[in-house]
Amino acid sequence: MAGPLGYRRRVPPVEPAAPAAAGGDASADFTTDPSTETGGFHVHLDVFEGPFDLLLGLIAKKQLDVTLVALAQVTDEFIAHIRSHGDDWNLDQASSFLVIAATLLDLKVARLLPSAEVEDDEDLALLEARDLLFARLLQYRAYKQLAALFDRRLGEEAGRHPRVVPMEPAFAELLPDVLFTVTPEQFAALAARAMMPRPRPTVALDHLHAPKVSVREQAVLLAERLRSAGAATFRGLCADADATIVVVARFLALLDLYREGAVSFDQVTPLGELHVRWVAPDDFDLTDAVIDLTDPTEEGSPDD
Amino acid sequence: MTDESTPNPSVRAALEAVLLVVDEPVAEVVLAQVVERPTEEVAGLLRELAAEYDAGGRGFELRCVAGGWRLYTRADCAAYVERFVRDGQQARLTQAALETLAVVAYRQPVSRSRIAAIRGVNVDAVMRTLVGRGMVTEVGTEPATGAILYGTTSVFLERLGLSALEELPPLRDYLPDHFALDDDDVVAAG
Amino acid sequence: MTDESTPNPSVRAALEAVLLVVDEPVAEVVLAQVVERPTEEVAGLLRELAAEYDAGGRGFELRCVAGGWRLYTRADCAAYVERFVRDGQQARLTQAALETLAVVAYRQPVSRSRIAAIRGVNVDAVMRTLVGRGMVTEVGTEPATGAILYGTTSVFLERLGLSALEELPPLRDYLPDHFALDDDDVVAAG
Repeated sequence: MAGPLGYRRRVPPVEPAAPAAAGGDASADFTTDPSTETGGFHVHLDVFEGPFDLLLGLIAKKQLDVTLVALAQVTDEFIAHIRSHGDDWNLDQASSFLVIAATLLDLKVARLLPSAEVEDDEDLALLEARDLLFARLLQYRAYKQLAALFDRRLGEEAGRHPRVVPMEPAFAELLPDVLFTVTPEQFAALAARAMMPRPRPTVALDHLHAPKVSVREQAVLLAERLRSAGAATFRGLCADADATIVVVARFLALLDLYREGAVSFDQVTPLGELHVRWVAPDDFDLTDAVIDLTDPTEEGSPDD
Repeated sequence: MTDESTPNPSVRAALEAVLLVVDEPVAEVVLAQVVERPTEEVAGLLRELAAEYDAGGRGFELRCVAGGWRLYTRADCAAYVERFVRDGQQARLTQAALETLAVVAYRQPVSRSRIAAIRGVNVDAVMRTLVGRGMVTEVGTEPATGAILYGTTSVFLERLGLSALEELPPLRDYLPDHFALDDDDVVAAG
Repeated sequence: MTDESTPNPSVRAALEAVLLVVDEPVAEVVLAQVVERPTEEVAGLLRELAAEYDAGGRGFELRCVAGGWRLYTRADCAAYVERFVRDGQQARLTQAALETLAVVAYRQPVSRSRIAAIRGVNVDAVMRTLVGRGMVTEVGTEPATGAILYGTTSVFLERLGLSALEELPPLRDYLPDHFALDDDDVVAAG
């Protein structure tokens, strides 16, 4: 899969001429992309920061007010946007877009079937989801407008320079000793903050509320088991996995071991039992191999 | 000029003198102590001075930001001033950073996951930028989850030219009248 | 205010703005270059301003000393300024000064330009303050460029309650894991 994707915004701190951000102007985001390196529809959409941003952009483009009706009307384009990305999604982004796409579809269906009555809890839940989406969109729009206000104010303030001038010598002599109200630890934290380089593009995993699982560690574990048992089924190897993420990590670990020529796979029928055999030469040095193993849960992106 | 019945000129002058040597915003109460006058009187004098500089078309202005008073160059003189202070080109904040900053400003103390819910996107990298630039800082942790809570700093106030958070326009001005859900509902659901 | 026939107010304002931010006397000819006016005109305006501040009973005055112009506090306000300074208000370092000091502490010996690169802002005034407060001192020059290198003093250690620089907590403990912070990184990024 291609590297971290387009969608995850180009992260440089300087934004090329930040588009006017008031809700009504969001179409500017959509129609004009300042840095069209490769050209095409795809690139245009990359300027959107998340599904709400896109929704507002689509609504503004159609010159509609933000209403439930407008939301229903832009559903197709929203979904077209998701399609247009093809495989170019990272998991995090895709899921947030899909959740909203699903809600939009409900909304559209509800409009196409005007006689639909609220009959059961499921319908009620749909209605609630729809209203919630609407409310969240309005809320997002409010913050977007405030962001524009902040931008304006920051721009205005940048032209004002405070007086920062060392004390006239006659007074400087009177200055009391510098009083440190910080501890060495706070001082170090301050230094760290002051020296922190401009953030680089990274894929953050903080939003994954699952514990971090190291593919590296799982590889070591599996290698030990397979070395002694000779062969095992994937199911058997995962019998003691207490979370899906561990299963995923073990699967990735097996792929890595396969790449290193340490294991072979055997699967009689599609989706059938996966048999894993330890085929590494006796002098196979796991530590050498393992060091090279990719470890998406620590460094890479989850969708690598 | 020892006429005790009109001491204002000299209190005013004393304030101007002190303001000339401060290197960060100074609270009215501190200035009041220094010139030995009631805080209200000093506050009034400061406002008068500020108005006087404005009316006189001076190249500097007196402003109340981040809870205190400080002299600044006037914005329309920026071109000249910047020939002297090539103060690091303050890189503009990205749209993402501005939106995130807006959420922090209005929702503080707030966790990253809550901001992410409002913006519909992950905000980790952007939060690092804001923290690195001193606009946002950690202010505590959520008792229930242990999540780090963030708030804005006095640098934020200063950069926006605000004297206090209360000067931010009310969020509800930006929401439709019929916005029935209360904010917490919306956020909690996110 | 685009009336070209009466540009004086704005030149005057530009001069005032520049004078507010300079921290050492500036020659008339330099000011003239900055505001793009003949030196004689600028000299006249400066004298007018100085007279105006005097007549207006301002707390500051504009004086020409050592061949340059600079704003000073007025002598008869000295008592107030002294009180303010002694009051301990100034005993604390500003956030900007603290951050700059932190960079010096961890990067010494280091030049001003390097600190400025790291902090993203001009640090000349702040460095002068730190040197003036005895927290930072010149420790040598960079062989290649001749730039002055700075380091922290024993006063700094004492105030922070440390007996040696080695006792400063390791910086990496305070950086996010993924910031493999080496010197070059920092400088390049700054």
